[in-house]
Amino acid sequence: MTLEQEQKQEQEQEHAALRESVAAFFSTGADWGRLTGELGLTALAIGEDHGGFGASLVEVGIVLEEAGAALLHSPLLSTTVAALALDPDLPAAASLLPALAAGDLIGAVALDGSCTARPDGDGFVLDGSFAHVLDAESAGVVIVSDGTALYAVTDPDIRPQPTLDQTRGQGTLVLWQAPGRLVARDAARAQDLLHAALAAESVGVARASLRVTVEHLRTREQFGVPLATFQALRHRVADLHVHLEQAVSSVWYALRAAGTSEFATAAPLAKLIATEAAWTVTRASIQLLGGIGFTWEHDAHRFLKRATANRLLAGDPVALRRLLLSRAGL
Amino acid sequence: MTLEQEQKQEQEQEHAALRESVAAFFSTGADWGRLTGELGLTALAIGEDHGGFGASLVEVGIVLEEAGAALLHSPLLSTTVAALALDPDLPAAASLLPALAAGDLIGAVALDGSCTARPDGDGFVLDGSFAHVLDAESAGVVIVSDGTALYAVTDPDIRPQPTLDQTRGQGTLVLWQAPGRLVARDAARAQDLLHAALAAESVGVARASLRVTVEHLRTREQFGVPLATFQALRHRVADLHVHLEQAVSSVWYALRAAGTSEFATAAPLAKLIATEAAWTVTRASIQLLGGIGFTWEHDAHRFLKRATANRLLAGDPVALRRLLLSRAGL
Amino acid sequence: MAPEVSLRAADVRAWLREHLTGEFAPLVGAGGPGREHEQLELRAKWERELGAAGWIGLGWPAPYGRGASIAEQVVFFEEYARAGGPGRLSHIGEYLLAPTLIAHGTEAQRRRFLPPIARAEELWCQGYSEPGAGSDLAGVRTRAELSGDRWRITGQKVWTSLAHAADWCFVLARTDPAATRKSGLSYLLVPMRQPGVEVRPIMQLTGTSEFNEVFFDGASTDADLVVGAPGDGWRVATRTLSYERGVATLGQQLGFARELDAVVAAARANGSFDDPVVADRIAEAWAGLQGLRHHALRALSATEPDPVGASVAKLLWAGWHQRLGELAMDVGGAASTVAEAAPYELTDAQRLFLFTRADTIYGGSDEIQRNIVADRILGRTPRGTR
Amino acid sequence: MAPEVSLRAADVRAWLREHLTGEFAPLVGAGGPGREHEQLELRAKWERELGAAGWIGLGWPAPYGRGASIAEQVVFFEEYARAGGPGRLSHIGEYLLAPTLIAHGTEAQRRRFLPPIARAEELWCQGYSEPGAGSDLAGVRTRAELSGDRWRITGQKVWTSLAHAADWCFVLARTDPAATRKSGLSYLLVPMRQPGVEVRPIMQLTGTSEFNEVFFDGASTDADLVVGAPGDGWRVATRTLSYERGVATLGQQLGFARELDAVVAAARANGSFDDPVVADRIAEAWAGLQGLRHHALRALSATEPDPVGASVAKLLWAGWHQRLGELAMDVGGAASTVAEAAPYELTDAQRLFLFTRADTIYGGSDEIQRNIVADRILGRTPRGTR
Repeated sequence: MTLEQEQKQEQEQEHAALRESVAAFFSTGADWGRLTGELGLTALAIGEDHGGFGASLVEVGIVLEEAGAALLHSPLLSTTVAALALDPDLPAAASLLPALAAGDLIGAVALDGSCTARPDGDGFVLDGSFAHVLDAESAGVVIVSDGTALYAVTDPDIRPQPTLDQTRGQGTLVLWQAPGRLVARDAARAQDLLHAALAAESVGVARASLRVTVEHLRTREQFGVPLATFQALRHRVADLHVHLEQAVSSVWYALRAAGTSEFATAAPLAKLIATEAAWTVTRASIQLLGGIGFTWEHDAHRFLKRATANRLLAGDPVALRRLLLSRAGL
Repeated sequence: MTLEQEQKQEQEQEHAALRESVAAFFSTGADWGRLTGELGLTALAIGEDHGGFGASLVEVGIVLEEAGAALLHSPLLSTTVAALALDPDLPAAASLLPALAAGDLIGAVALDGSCTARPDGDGFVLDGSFAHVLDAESAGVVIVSDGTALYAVTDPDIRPQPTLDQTRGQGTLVLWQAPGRLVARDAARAQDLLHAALAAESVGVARASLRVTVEHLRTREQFGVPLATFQALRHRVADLHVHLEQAVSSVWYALRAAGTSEFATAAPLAKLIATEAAWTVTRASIQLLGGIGFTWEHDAHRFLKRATANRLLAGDPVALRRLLLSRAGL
Repeated sequence: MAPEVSLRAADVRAWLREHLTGEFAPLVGAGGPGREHEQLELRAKWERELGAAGWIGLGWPAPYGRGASIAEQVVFFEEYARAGGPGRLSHIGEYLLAPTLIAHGTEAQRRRFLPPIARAEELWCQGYSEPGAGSDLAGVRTRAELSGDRWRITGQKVWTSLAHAADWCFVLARTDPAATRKSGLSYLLVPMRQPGVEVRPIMQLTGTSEFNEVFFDGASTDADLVVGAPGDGWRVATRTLSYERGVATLGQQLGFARELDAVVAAARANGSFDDPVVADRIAEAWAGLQGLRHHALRALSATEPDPVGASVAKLLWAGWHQRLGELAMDVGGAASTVAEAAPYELTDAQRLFLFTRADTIYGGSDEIQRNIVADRILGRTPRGTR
Repeated sequence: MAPEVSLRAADVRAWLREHLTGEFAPLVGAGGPGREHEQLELRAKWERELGAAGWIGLGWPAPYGRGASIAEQVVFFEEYARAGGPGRLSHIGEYLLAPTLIAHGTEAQRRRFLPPIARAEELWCQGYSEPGAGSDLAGVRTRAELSGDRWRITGQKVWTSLAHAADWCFVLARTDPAATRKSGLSYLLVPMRQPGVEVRPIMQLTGTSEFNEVFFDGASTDADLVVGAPGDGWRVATRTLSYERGVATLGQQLGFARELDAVVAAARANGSFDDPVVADRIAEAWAGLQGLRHHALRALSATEPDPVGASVAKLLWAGWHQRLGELAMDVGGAASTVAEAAPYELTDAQRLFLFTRADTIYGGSDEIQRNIVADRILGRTPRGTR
């Protein structure tokens, strides 16, 4: 084994350990305080200078994937994306990072809408509105885009919205002469990060949904034999596995492309592929589970609803394909 | 049984007999002379006043469906559509009908292109060009559309084109001060008829392709049992059967809607549904046949190629859906 | 009973216009996917209104029904749907049990049960599916024993719509424990309002409950309330499944058309209709619905029924309807992720999307329908080797 | 042998630019889907040019190959594809037989066969599929008997690409007629140029012949040219199938990219690209191809191979490629129904469309790949009950 291979294997083992410990934590229903304080999940990708661990997007992706698999009801994705979108070289951004890393401040990102930013003294005055701000209800800071740069708005005026996916809240944000501080000069990166995060999470959703489906097929009998022996169902499951594997690969690539120019195509591509996989798997899951998958008690519909939300939010498949076409220069 | 039911049953028996005799004839490889002279296929839908049998489009549909199933290499579809598009109240049209009915004159229709018609004495002078004129090579008369009315052009200047589907020829038609006679005032009807005819034929293609596929699955063994026992293949065949049945129904309806205002939507709808069914069945057929379906000797590819041609000619699925959207007033 | 109204479209329309008012006005457009559980009491009254006017059992032969032709029944259903008539409560008795009794029942059974169905005085539910058996009817484990002149029934059914509203249930139960699978089942008519019958609503993914579990714990019914011979229940029940739908299909399709209209309206309202990719999918849905209609009309006009026609039709409409639900969500885009109101009131699009997940499962899943079709085309295979 | 060229991209590119000229210039872009049969002689010479420079067997361990890392092999394949290098003739020996010999062969076999593969002096073909057995390797009926120190082989193989160009064939044959199915098969190395071997080209739906039937009628080979133990052929052969593709995948994908570019260019040329419905499908194809690339890179970087990775990859690329062929036809629209020239010369789009029908059949059909994946995820089932 070469040195390169050894290092790679070591890293894979570390990732597996991270995945396992995070999944175990999520399964206990640990609250925000423990997720951030004890496990330091929001600190993961924040630099060590700012109270974080300085891990890469790869580790963040593992955590978000497991959060998706657990249908975690917490503002982890939004806070993580908010923190990653900040440019630590800007003082206003740097000042937010320690609280985000510690989990004392919950962040959200507002990209679906528009606003104008007018300089005002040290900061800016923002006017506009945004819809579908994820985890907005609990956010102490919202990172908003005026199409060019990103601004931090603290104590935002949020109107919570009831959602189809009850495992994740949403809100609308109205900015009326709201004070904001410049926290990044590249607004597009926030969307790329959100795409990558939703993609990673969707892989988790797809994987967990497929897992319970497979478990059902292996144990439940019909016509006197396990459902898992019916070739039509076997082939369907094989196709779902292929979808999932493709999604895993596209997310794998996107997470590793962070920081390169390819991220601008790899992230929306991963979002497209992973949310389509989750959508396909979770719909098929309800079919394969039969009646039980239609009940409120079974998790199948919660996976479906999260997959549906992740697919339609932050750019639906048609919009993403259009974006890719333009970014690919076709 | 009511009188209505008895009449219906009697008609169904007549249709079955027509279908059977036509199919038997086609299987003998009978030539044009016998198809028209002996069987009178081109006379079927021409009025009795003009040397025809005065049957309805329903009977024509049965013949065209069997022609599709047999991948008949003859200008039957084109001659039939040309004859049906003519308005027998117009003298120039009436004068063509007896020869078309007798099979002495082969007809074609040119709708994919454009031309202008300028009155000139009793007739018109036409300038323009058309592509993808089916069976053009042998046509003695081509019915062309200027977007408003139809004109008959005799001794047309045809350039034959090599085709992917070798069982049906095509040509381009160039009109340069070509003399034409007015044969119908409603150009749109010609396209509706062509759609209905291609739809009926495509049902035949799909049915015959599915038949050979089913036969293969029932006889060919793999892993020691007939392929027809593998549930994944069984379900695929079931889905193909459902496609086919839907196509049969849409053609059934369109043929009976001829002469009503619904024909303008029913015909393109049937063309859309039936060609999609044929496309789906014939592609699946090659997969289900395995290696043998990839060979030149097997008919599978001829079905696929005819299905492909019928799908792309005279309006592809996207164009048909657009047409339907506008005709449905949506 | 009121004098019968003619089956001409204008007369049917006039009757509906006259009656679907006043206290029944709130029923216009009620019921439908994901709303089977709403306004039950008023809808039951509405059924009795329909029954009194002779609209139930139109196609049954005399003396129980009017022996209306298919074309006449189509007129009624199309007008009913056009008038926004509410989802029907009596359809399980009218379209599933009644044809079964007409084909397999005794004269006494017909006399006893058909008139109250026609008057909507007795509502029915279907007791086929069981937990652990799903679409595999032959896997039924509910048992019935003849004890004196009564059957005693013990077991559990699921997926039973309208069980809480029903007076009677036709139950598939194992009456010969020694016989295996298909043989040894009997088709019993069991009163719902008795001790030993418990109905528990199943909370569904929509957050509402159309379907129920039904528990039989020593419930009983008369010895002669078995349809067909004891042990012949599997054959009787599978025939019942093939009665499902039929002419009512056309009425169902007008409901589909209203749903599609709503999707088109939403696409126009939010501008997505101007996106050719969305317009293409809307056109596809529109074309698919026309196709369903043409298919139903052809099936109804056939002189000899297609033995797998019911399965083909089910696969077609269930798939179409499910895709419509998905399209409704996509047309809404990100807005489709927001519910109508807290705590969990869904929008029409969301309800359509979620509820149509069941279309390909209940009433014989897509997989079961494909098995049936394939058996016909490719020959049967032993169940065990699937 | 010429001194080895470094595996840095610039050096590989320079070598290719220098050598893919002159007599080899006509090979730029040759081969590919539906063109496997073209310019065989010149392509064989080109393979020897590659072999002489050490480009064949890059990843084999020393002393047979250069032991290049995956990243280095990727460099070579990407540059090769970018330079428009022609479809390879030696890949069956290099990517299927060689890894098999390295894993299961004897040292003598490796010494005998690997060097001529690396120099492209001996080309190989694969003798697995049979008429009536298709993707079911265990159904092989070709028989081999040991007679003295020679195996005598009798039977028929189909779907054999490049058989007419090959010097050797690895043949799966039944050596124990008493044993059933998977046991009793052996993996034999058989010379093609001998009496008793007949190659008949199969005319395909494209009107051309890439694939062949191969008839063995008493052909023979040395007793020691069996890979693995006699009777162990099924295991050796199924392992070989999993070697298929691998790093060469990335080169294949650059070929796909060229095909997609041609589709985009055609859509621009005829204006269909301006139709958002077409643009959406083109974007989907583009996204799918990126997805394939990311998948291949992830698979190559894995330290532990995914046991069903080859099946997953096959399903992904075959489906994508087939859809590309369909898209190419749709982009052309009605014009796609017209051939390039009489009597039956097809356009690139038509050839792509027709030839990619085989992608989901050969090298283990989609159905077989799904069986393999499902076995892993859901547990194996006895073959007979499928």
